[in-house]
Amino acid sequence: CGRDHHKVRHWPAQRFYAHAVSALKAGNYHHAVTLLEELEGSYPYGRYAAQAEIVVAYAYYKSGESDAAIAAIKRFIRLHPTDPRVAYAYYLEGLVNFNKNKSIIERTFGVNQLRGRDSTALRAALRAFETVVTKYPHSIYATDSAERANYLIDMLARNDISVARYYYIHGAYVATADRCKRVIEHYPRTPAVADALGLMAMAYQRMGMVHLSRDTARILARNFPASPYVKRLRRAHVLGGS
Amino acid sequence: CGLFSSARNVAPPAKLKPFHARLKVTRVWSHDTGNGTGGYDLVLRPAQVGGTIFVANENGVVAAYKARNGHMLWHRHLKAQITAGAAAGQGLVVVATRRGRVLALKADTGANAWTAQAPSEVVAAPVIAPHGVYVASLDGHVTAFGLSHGRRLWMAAHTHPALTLFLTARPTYAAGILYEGYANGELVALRARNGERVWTSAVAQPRGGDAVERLIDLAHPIYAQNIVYADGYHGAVAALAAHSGRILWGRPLSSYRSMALGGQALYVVTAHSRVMALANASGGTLWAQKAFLNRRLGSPALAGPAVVVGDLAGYTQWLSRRTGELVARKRVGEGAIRAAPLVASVGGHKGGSYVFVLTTTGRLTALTFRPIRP
Amino acid sequence: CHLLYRPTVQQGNVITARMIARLHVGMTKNEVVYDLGAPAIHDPFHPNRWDYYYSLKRNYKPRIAEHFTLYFKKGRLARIVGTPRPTPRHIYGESDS
Amino acid sequence: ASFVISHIKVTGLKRISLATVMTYLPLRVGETLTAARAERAIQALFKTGFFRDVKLLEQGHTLIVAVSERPAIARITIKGTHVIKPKKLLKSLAQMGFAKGRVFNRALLHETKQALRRQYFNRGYYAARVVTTVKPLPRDRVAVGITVTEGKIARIKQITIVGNHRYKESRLLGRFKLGPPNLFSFFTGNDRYSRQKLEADLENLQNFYLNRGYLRFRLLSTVVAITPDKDWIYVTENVREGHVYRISHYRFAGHEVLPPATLARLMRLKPGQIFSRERITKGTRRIIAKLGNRGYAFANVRVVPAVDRKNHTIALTLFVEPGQRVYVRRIRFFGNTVTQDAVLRRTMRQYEGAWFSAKRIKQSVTLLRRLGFFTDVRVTTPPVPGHPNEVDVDVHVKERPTGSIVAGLGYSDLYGIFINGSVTYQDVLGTGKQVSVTADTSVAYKDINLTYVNPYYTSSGISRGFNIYDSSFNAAAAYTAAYNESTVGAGVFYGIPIGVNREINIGLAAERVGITVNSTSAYVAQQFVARHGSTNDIIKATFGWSRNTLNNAIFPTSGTYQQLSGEIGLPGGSLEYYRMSYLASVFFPFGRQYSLKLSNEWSYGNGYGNTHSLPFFKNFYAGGANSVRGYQNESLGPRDILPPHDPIGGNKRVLASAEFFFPVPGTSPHNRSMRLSTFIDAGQVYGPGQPIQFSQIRTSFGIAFDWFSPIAPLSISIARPLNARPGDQTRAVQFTLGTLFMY
Repeated sequence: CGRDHHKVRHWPAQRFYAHAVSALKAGNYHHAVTLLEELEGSYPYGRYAAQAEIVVAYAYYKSGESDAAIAAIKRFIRLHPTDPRVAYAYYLEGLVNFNKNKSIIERTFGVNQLRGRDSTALRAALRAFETVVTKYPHSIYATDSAERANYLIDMLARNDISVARYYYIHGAYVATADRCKRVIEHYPRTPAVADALGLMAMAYQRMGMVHLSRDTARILARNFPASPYVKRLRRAHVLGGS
Repeated sequence: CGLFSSARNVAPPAKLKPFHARLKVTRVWSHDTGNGTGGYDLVLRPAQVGGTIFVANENGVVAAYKARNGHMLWHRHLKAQITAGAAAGQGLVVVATRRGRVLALKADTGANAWTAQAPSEVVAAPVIAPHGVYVASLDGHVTAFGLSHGRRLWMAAHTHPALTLFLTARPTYAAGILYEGYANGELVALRARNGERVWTSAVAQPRGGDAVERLIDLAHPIYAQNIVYADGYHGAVAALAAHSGRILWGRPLSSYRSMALGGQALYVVTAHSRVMALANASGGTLWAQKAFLNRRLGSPALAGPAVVVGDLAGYTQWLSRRTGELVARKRVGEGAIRAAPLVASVGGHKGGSYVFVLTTTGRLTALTFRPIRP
Repeated sequence: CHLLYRPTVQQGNVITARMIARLHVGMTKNEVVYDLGAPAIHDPFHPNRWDYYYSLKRNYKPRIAEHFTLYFKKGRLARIVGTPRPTPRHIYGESDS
Repeated sequence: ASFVISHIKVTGLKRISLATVMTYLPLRVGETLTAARAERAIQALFKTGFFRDVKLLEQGHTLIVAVSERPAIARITIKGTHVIKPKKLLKSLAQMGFAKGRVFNRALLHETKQALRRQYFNRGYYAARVVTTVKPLPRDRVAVGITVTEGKIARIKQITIVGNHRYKESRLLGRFKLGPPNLFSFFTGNDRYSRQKLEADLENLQNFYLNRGYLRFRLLSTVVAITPDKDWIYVTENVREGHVYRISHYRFAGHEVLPPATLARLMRLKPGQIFSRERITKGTRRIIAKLGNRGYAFANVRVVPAVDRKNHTIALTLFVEPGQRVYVRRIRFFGNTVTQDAVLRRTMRQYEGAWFSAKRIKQSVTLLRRLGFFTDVRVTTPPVPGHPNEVDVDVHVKERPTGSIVAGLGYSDLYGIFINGSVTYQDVLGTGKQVSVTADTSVAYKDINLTYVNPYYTSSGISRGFNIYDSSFNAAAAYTAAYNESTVGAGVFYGIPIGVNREINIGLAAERVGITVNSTSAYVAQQFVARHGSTNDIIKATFGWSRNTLNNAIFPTSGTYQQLSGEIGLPGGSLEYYRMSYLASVFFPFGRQYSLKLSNEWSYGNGYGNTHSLPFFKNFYAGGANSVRGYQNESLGPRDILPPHDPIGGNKRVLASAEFFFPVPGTSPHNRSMRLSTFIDAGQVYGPGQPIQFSQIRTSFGIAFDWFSPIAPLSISIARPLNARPGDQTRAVQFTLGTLFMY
């Protein structure tokens, strides 16, 4: 039952902000957060208030508190919908979700182990990056957002392919065909489409749907001649000698 | 702020201060009649018919004593948990139990007369009248039983709120009409013969946001010369015309004890144990006595020139009816006194009236009083 | 080797005799779905070809497979290729012991 | 009067930017302002919650939007709260939009005051009073103060039931959670009144009667009464029992997918039986489960009763509604931030593109729990929008840290103080593979062991593992026969699933065992070295069969585990021997948290060919943490002939145990990390030639505490031997760190 007697600093707004930025640079994120919150508390109206709100989100992100960061971002967007910094807010939201579930190993070595993991955070990141690309195309964050969005789309497609391959190995050919169809329909512009076509053709062949198998194999051969599946399908007499 | 902070719901009781005695109260006799309320928050009251006093205890003990000298006439140990009683009259002594059973005994010998079943738990003493025995149960029902056979004559239901006080108003019988105060702040007049509703009058409205603020139980109404006086917790003190239920006057006051009426004044004990005298014609305050705040005073009674009321430590406090000053104090035991003292003329050579006080430990004491010449 | 346990793999639509009885050329796509349920295979590149396929592979027992194809023209069932056969009742009732 | 807006000006802005107001303001320059549009504009600005007051003024053709912003909250101070922690309170206020730096409005303050009072009432603090103060501060801010006087909690003094004849009040109240204070009230809080708890108890009371034929049982009225000082609560429940009803007859309707005989077998109702809602619900549930296994995910059975009031009977019509046969479109996994998709998917018995089987999904959940990677596994089956006969299967898992790094000083009364380091990682990078490297050095022994297991070496589930170990053992320091042993070995082993819950495993290993003895060493050791020399190379074949239907890897509460394992010293090696043991344990669940485990183990070993008897260092031991608690570790059974007569183990061992597990009082019901148990252990070891005499068996009784701590599993047991004989070494308190014997 002790009082939380934190010392109330009576600083002008600039001093709060300056100290907070230096704390951020020094990597002391928690201290930066307390300073910025106090700035918001004492000067809720000044020039620095809005800036503090977005910087505190960045501080939360750097200190690993992704949920607090997202909450701060959403509040900033609601309060200042037309502020030019909103583009950065969406971009930051994408970054927070992008790195949310990365384990220490992945973070330090950048090992791409995102594959096959819970993708809820990744889908949120994708939505945020796509917002930046569509609503703020000429903001400085647009190019990086587009790049990261494509990376995420490709990775989500490859997830589906690995699941399709799992079901093919276990003889669940309807499941394989469904997953491949999903990739072709949802992620048409990703390289994974080649594997989807190849696997689907083989699944059709295993189910005795020769006509479908041949058509799919032909589409694969025409669009992705270099795909390893083309060779396998030739060997399996699905594709003719041409 | 310690771990077991001594949080209390109510402020501590006021200390007793010295006073200038103007009344001499002496104890005539005193007996332990049983286990009293057995530690539960019940209100058991003594009853009197002629020269006999009847008392009931939670452990099932019912006894009759000679009023003048306290000799025990008869003693019964019923196998039930008595939560309401005792009522005496028409040759019967009636008590009621936790599970709603109504037990009637013969007043002279204590032998069983009849038993009956009320619809729910009964915590208010039954009322015995020429036409029957009337019992108000906790679920808002009033049930009438035949005097001689105990069979049910009629039953009147009434709405009751989700949260109520653990008290039920004892009905009042006058001239063929039963007046009952309910837990939703309404006073109802019922025809004693068939339970037909004569009128309903809202003495007080529940107000406030939640169940506790909306608590508004009415207490035992008092009838005198065609006027019914009612009071309620979080409610008001009001006087209503007995035949129509029209409210003559009303004062916002919170009291869950029954009142005492005498001469031109109505004596009320409020929820915080302030004793007040109101003019029964207008409800204006004659006097207010704040010396006993939070001493959880019981219901008041009139004894000669004084108003007598018991407190949580077994003291009887005697106040002057005219001025409200403390005129006497007599301790009768350890347990609290909740029921109104019973003032009855005992006959015999002295001719004066005795005051019978029952504590929650089951101790019954007879007191007499006479003024001290200045 | 026979000792190895492989979980049972079931795929595709279960077809009952009553469904087959109700099936006839000329039905709209919705009517077919109401009768047989959605097709197991609906190739993205052949919108008007529905394949009803069923297979059950249980430990060390030969795989059971049923397959027939429905072709639609202008939204109506035009051709049925392959003979729709009801799935044996005891099979689809079987569950993994 | 409406007019064309030529210019818009906003006054009174402090914190909110002009741009923000413009985005929310539904008016633009050039539009004509009508009264309706003005009204709508004011509404829109109010909806943002930023403004205390909004006025539209007209000055010539310019529209002036005069707003006054609501003050911001600078500080919230809370005093007098003990029951509800201030931090938690601030959090719940923040969720209501009431926090530092946020916009203050009086209506919200009133709402929070009411919410706070309700929170206290729900916890039984009926006398609680909440007082709020608002102090304006410079720069348009306010400081909010909340002071609470909690008062004492109201407790239940008595519960009364009126109108019950067939069953005694004490029996009915026995089933209530609520009741007057008793010994455990501090823990259980059963004397704290709450409306929800009372409603639950009353529903339970109703079920009690409905399950015993009292179809017309009714709760007439409930009276909750409180004493004026708000200390005590009295509850009175008025009931009417009515008559006992019997089932006259029942029939099925709706188009049956299952033949009537099967439906009747599942329903298990016999005409003339007493009506019991529970038995009817159980019956319908069995039918729904059966349909669920055949793809009818949304099956339902509607029970339509026809009541015959006169002779108190009821006829039932059961409408079987299988609904659509449903197929699984997609299986998705959530919460697996470490474990890979393939590891989860291969454990599932339900496939995509297959029809929905409730049984297979239930089986998959059990198998996932048996992996031991998750503290919780839960499945939801949301229907696919637009496709009536398709569902998705969403599996939500809560991962447990599967790596445990135990390092530093450790203590086991088996071998005294030991310095050890062990890294076990059950789910390496989420691939399901298992790696463990342990190095234990102590006074008595040195043990380095590296084990690697790939549970899915082949896609069909054959597992393969290697281990390499080097351990040396100085028996003298370990209270057993004085000889030194050092073993170096490496082996490979395979696990082949032969059924849903059954698996066989085979393995091959090579071991070099060096024994050095001296005159004081145990006679057995000296005799062995004399006959077989001090170093021996063994080619060891291991085999095993196991059947595991436990419902969870961590603290199972139901299911069985049987294991037959054996080890043979093959003729190629210098020692030819065999060792076999059979272990079986069964868990009987009582409710969700209590369970009784009965287990026994029989082990036998002997030499063959050129080895006369089981090599002494391959003997079985008994006593101590994992066998008969209460006795010194490995102290039971035959002793060496030479002083100091240390225990030397034997080639026959019998163990048995009965253990009742219950949750640690006061912990939350779904706390998976610790539990308590009381047990009776029994066991004995017999030497070669000694018959197994049950009279020799040592037993003990005690209580144990297991804790799956984030560092490593820990278990402490306090036991009292029941029939220790002179010469037995007993030990009351025993504990081990690092290994938790689950089966």
